[in-house]
Amino acid sequence: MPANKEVILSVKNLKQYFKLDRKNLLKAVDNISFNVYRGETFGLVGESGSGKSTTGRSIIRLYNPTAGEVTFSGKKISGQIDSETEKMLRTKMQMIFQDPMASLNPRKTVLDIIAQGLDIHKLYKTKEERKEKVYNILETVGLSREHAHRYPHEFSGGQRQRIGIARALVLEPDFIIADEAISALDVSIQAQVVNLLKNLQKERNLTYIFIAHDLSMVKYISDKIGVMHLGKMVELGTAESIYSNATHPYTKSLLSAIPYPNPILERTRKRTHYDKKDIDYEKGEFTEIEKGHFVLGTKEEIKKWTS
Amino acid sequence: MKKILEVKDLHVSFNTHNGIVKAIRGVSFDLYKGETLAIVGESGSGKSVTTKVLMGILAKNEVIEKGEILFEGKDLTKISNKEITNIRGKEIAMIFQDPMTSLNPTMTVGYQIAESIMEHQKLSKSQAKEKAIELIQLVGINEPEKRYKQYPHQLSGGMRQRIVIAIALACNPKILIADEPTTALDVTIQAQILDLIKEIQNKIGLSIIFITHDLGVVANIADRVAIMYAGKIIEYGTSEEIFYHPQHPYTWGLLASVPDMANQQNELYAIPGTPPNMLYPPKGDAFALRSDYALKIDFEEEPPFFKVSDTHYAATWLLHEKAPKIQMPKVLKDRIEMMKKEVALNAC
Amino acid sequence: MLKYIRKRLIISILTLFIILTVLFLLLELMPGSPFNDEKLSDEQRIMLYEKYELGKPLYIRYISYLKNVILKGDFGNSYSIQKDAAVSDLLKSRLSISIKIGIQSLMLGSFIGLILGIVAAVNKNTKWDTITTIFAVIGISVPSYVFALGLSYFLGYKLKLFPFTYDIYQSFKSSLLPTIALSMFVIATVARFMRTELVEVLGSEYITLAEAKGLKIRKVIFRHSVRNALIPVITVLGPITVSLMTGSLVVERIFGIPGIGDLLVTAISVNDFNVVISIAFFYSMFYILMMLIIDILYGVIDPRIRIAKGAN
Amino acid sequence: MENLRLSFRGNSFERVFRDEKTQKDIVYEGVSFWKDVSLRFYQNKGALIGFVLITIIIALAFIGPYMNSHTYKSIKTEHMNLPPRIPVIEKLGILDGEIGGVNVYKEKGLHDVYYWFGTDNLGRDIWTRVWVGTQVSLYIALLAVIIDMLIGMSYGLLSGYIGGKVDIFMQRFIEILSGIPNLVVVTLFVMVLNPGILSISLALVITGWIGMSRVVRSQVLKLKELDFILASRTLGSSTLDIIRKDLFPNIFGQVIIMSMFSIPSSIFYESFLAFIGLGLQPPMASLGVLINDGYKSILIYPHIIMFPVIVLAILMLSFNLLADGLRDALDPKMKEH
Amino acid sequence: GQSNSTKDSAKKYLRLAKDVELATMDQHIATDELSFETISATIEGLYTLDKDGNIIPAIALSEEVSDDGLTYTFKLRENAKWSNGEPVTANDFVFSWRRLVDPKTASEYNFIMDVAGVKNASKIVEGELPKEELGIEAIDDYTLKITLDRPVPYFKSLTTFASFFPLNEKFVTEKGDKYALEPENLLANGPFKMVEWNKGYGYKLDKNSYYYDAEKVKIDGIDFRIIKDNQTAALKFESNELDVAKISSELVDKYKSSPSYNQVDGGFLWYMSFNHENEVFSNINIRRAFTHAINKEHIAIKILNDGSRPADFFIPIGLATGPDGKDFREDGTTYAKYDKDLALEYWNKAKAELGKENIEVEILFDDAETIKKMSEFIQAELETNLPGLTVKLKAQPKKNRLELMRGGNFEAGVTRWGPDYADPLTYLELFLTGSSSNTPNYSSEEYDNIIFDVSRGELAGDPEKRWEAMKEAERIILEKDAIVAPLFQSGYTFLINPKVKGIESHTVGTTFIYKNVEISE
Ligand SMILES: Nc1ncnc2c1ncn2[C@@H]1O[C@H](COP(=O)(O)OP(=O)(O)OP(=O)(O)O)[C@@H](O)[C@H]1O
Ligand SMILES: Nc1ncnc2c1ncn2[C@@H]1O[C@H](COP(=O)(O)OP(=O)(O)OP(=O)(O)O)[C@@H](O)[C@H]1O
Ligand SMILES: [Mg+2]
Ligand SMILES: [Mg+2]
Repeated sequence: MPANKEVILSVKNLKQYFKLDRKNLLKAVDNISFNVYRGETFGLVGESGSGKSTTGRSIIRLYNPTAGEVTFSGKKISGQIDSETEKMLRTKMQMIFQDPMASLNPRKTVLDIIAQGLDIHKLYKTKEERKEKVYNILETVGLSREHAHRYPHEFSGGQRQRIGIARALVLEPDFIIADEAISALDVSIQAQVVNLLKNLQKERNLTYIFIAHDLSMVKYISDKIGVMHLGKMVELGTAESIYSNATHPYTKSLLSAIPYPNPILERTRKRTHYDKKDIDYEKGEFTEIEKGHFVLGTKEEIKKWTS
Repeated sequence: MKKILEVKDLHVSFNTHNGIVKAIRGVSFDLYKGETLAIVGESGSGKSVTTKVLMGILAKNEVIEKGEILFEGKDLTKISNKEITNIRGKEIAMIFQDPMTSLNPTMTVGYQIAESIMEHQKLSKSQAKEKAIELIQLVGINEPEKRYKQYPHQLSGGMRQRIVIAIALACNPKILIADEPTTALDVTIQAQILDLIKEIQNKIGLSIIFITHDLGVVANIADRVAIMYAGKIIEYGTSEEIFYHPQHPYTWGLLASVPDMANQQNELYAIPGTPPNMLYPPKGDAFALRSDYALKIDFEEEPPFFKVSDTHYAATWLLHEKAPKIQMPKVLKDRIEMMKKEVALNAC
Repeated sequence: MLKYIRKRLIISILTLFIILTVLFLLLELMPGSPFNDEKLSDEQRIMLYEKYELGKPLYIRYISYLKNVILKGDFGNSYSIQKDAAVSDLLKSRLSISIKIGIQSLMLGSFIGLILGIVAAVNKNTKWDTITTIFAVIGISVPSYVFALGLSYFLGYKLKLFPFTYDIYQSFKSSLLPTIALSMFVIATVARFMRTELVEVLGSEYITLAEAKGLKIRKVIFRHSVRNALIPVITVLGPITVSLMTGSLVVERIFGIPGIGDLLVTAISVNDFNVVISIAFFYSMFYILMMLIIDILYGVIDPRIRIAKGAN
Repeated sequence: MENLRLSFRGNSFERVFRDEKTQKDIVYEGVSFWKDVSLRFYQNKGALIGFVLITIIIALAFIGPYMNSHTYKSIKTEHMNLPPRIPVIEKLGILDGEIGGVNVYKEKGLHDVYYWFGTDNLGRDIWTRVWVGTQVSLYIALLAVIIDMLIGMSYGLLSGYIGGKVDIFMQRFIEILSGIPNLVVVTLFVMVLNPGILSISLALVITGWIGMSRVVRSQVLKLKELDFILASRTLGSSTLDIIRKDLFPNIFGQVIIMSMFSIPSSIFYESFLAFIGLGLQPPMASLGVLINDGYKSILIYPHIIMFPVIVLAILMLSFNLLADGLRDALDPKMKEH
Repeated sequence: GQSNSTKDSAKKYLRLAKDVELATMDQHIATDELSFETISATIEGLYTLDKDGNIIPAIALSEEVSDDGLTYTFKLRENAKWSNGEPVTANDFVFSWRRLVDPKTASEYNFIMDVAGVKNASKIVEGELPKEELGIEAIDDYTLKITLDRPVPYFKSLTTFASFFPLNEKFVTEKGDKYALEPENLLANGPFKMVEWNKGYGYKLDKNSYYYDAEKVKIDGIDFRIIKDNQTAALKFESNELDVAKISSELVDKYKSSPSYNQVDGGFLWYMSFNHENEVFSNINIRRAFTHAINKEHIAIKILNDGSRPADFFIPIGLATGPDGKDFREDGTTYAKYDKDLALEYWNKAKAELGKENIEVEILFDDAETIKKMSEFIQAELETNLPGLTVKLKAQPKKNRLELMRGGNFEAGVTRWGPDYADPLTYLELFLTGSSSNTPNYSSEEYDNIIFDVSRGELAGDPEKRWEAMKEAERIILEKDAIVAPLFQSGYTFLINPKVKGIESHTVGTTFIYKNVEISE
């Protein structure tokens, strides 16, 4: 963990509601707050549909948040922003999308896909330089130069994912939101990608928000972890504290459900079932139970859970 | 145990603009009654293609070049379209990978289940509906009557996946093929679904072919495991054999890639290089190019299966008597030691 | 749902008003006068303008037209086609004939078009596909009156299978040939769109699942695919339906059908304003109604669209 | 497996280490997008046939009128309604100037006279008129496509992509526009501007693009939520760039197919106008006008209508084949086939 | 009764196809041929025409004319009845004639009452006098007295025209606005009565049993069917679903030698009108060049091919018979003969006068099919025969074409004129200074004087001189001043079932009379 803890991203009371029809409002993300420090990885886990992707997308301004404030590198990036901040945001913050195939324009060559950011922000002087930059980044992510001239559908899932990563990296951002960037890959390719991300983090002091279902991978890569359920952040803490000292019953049930690649052990595993019935998220408060470890709950609840 | 399905030397290829993609290059395996066989492997290694061929679902440009699929004495590669329609769903059922796209968006989920029942069990509409509601309950969805009338988009991902399972179970099939049924789900729901499948298997004595990338899931559900690489099965054995005594360098690489929950590693182990291009499958051992333990012969001759135990076979020259004795990588060795310890710990 | 329809209807009425206003303005711009005969002296024209109150300013005529239409259902009188007859009387029988033949050809055309489209899609890139494509292209590229006359000549005149002109005393039988002639274009369009979309649907996962359930191919196609491929077909059918129901000039002339298409053309050419406005009014109403029906159909066909509807 | 009949060389079981391996992966050659497109295009037989036919028709449209000595408007009342007669081919017993077994040419004492497609009611050479008419129809087709592309597509793109109130407003506008019977608008044009190519063009401009804009809009609505568009936004693409560079190439196939529909309908539209007397000014002709003229005597002199219909049908067929081919060629995914 | 129409094949119906719709059955509202034709089949006036065009008594039995030619007293037949059984009386004429001139009726044909010279007609039309002041009076039920302003030689012939037919006052007033809109709102006193009217589709007339001459009517009725497409009509004729079908020129070749083929003269004269305000056409030599450069023979015979005749004259053949008992045209005078060389001569002269080598003109015409074809021919003809001339064609819907010509917004235009009564005056009055149909905007004192003399001046009562004067008038417009170029006199081509006999046709007034039709077995 880096010594100087500079907050690079701060999310305050973020709300993202979707209007389904006149009566029904879907609270995809409901009042969550957290800070991400420069050079660390913030893992986001939770039930599918709990609002992980929505959080990421709201941060990067793909959605217009219903309420709340997001600051990035000290600048407010939610709501109305000026074009300078916009430009900063678009180069310094990038996203790797959940579905590798869907996030690549099927009618563009890899070269053009990756160079798109460069084109937009005019980050090269000659065509040659453009090409060179793309080739370099391709090699960085473990692809080869000749891949630049292929189309997305000509790649395997893992390779596509790496194209997405290359597209995010070529702008040399400070901050990357990786939304289930690896879940469709087989373990060995997952390992390749994760190693790459880690190395880059080391080299360039990158910051990640890492969204995933695979908790072992999240644990491996993250410094801090946020656990989401039904649009709420129910628990937040360092990776260590979450795994060793899970407090919220949802987190507990989540952890208890991680399958281990150990057949004998697996067969005898007991899982904790989570029942939300007797917990009202609205009443709960985001309480710090130990340094840097927060849980959503009323005082009584937290007492009950920690005992 | 009784063999229920026997796949012999299956070769499948695709005709494409650029040439012939040899997706399956000689896959053989057996499936026994009541067991779960997990197929694991590199993406693009041919897992899905294999299982789809079992179901008789072929793409327009897909050709079975060679091989037999014996099910109850019948060769599924040879029987007529009509016969295969009778086997599909009724005898062999399949759970598809993506629950959102594999349900018809314009039909209520209940009807999609009932339809399958009506098709094979000659029940009336209302009987089928009753049975479908029963199934919805069985897969653990509350308020089945209400859900029956809902459309796929009105259900959560986990529920949809369970509906797909219900469809697969609707006709009490003998074989259930599940192609990455839990990949898109979070672990709690994944666990529920795995439990559900196991429960049903116990009840009706299903045989299951289960495809997944998640080795934890494999450990959870599989009796036996087959590892695929580049259109071939390169190692198979019981779950314990594969997890505790892997033999093929690719299996080693795969197992080693899993992050360790217990220890904080600095770098994950990863297999170097990229999967082979199936238009031009490499000569010899397809994995040799990426293997740290390649032998000269790997580039010339395809390795046969070497027997490790009665149930455990691996196709690598490393098992040849003349081959140098090579140990599995240390990371993996340590990991397996750990696992064994954990088991021991847990036992007491 | 009902609420949605009500809201749409209100918007539709507003749209209709605007259309009507625009029409009034357009017709005002139209040169020439309804009273223009070689024989007419200037005094007589003034007299006729007075008789039909055409001398009044536009807005007064517009308001009184609206008043008459809304309060009395009175669309004014015809100036020249059926002199002094109420336009509503003039339209009544013609509209019903046009609508009847329009619906018939819509049904026939969509039915055959769907079948052809399905055959082509299921047998993609085979000779069946080619044959239906060629058929469709011919359907699109040969004018309907060539079909119409061909049909009336061969099936009607030569083979005597059908009456080859419209006959009010055996209206169904005699409406068959024009129905067929009009349906050609529908067949072709539906077949083309159906094929394209169905090919896509047939390639989707849920079709694979349906097959995996062991459903017979027939069921897979009709129960699972066709409906899902219907959206673009319905989209193109909308405007086609409107033009079918509001009559086709050429087919009406060839088969001697007293329909509305011929009437509109005649009315425009003789500046029979009240008739023009009324037909245009019905046309617009059909059009707007059709759009509404299509939007509702979207929801019926694809439940996902029902939700999206509410979101707006 | 014990009885392997393999003979192993001495060093077969030596290990090979990573640095000794040479990269043996087969490497694709990088091909440019357009080369790729043309490659796929040339592999599509239908598209090629379509392309060749269109080329021939276009060539004939411009050369055809000069291939004999007749002009499209020279009237020879003594040569009225002659059936087609082509030298050499007439010996085969077809296109020999006969109607019902009577050689009309001989009957009229026209021995060395040849009208390849015959003549019309005014004794004008149909061959020449067909090709002059083809020119006009091609112009209308071209115009229709341009209108589709320029107005229809931009309108649909904007309406669909911007969405919200703008979309609602734009859609209402379309509703109003198409709620007004076309004929009223066209008649107005014709009366104010006189019948002719200008009025027809304007009439097309007014409503010709609506269908296209609808299709494009629905495509855009479908595409705009896709991740690659979102990805483009996170990179800071401007709306215009997203529309141009991301949406446009992905709807182009649909656009092509749709514009193939608007070609025949615009050609017919023109001929419909001719039918009710609002078409081109005589003696100018288009295929539609020729078909109309021929229609009046189809029962006696079918040849007058036959040739324009055939040319039109071939033209349409070729356009459709070409469009299908183009759409496939522009889609890199279609490689696998 | 809808049911008895097709089943009842035992009855003899004359089955006709028409290519236009029946606009009205109200004789005072009607302006088109078909309406007049149908009205005339159901109502008879004072007189009617026989098959040769002679005036024969109908409701009138006899007339007495005063010496000054200003008072006509008609004795009416007493056995004439309306189809509701009521007798036809003198009052029916009074009512009807007053209705025609009543400004409230707004009849487009109200001018004809003045043409007929009936006293005060024009003043009533203009609203200056009440309609009761019209010079018509019922002496008793069966005696009718008409007073004229001036002697009108063709007065009797006018009474054969539908505008002058009687109307049953009680019935018409009772029906009010609804009168004549439906068969049940109609009365007939003639050979047929309307029983069915399917708007846009067709209508049916049955024999009128109340007709005084009913026993002479040999058929049970007439079935009019509207079929706008000539080819369809021909096919229907061929399959014996029609007895009479009009065919277009394209189809003539096919039927020329068939026994069903019939040609009939029409009364319309088509001509090219030159706008004298136009710089080019104000030059008389240009007009002459145009007049002689067009081969009308070709137009009529090759292009129209429908019974039309080339017109080297302005007063059509068969319109009017002179005091000598001969047709106006029978002396064979022609004026605007086709003569290429002459045309060229004038052309060159004109070019010299205008000081132009190249001249461009625009010809306006109706978008109707045959006219379009003819215009194309004229264009080619003029451009070939008059070197340096460019002709542009401008097609417009008829109403618009008329509007343009009326407003003088044209250079040259193809137009037509149909007769209202059987006298050359119906044509000649056209070119009076200031007449609203005087599209060339021609103005000649000499001509105006002649026309005044023959219509209401001193020559009105002198048939021979009057006749000569009218011939002179025709010469002035065609030869001396060449104000228009006549093109052709219309004709019709019909297919008529050879079993059908006795369809009478006329160029003036009622075009077809069906009273004497017979259908043989
Ligand atoms: N644009 C949108 N309009 C309406 N609802 C939306 C939209 N985007 C997301 N949602 C809804 O918001 C909720 C949260 O979705 P989100 O994609 O953030 O979940 P997630 O945690 O990323 O799940 P997963 O693990 O399945 O990706 C879901 O119920 C989803 O249906
Ligand atoms: N329709 C097709 N045409 C051409 N090649 C195909 C087709 N379908 C599959 N393939 C190829 O066959 C091979 C095996 O594909 P398959 O889908 O079985 O992989 P998989 O093992 O299921 O991978 P994943 O884990 O990513 O699902 C791949 O190389 C793929 O590119
Ligand atoms: Mg997500
Ligand atoms: Mg797969």
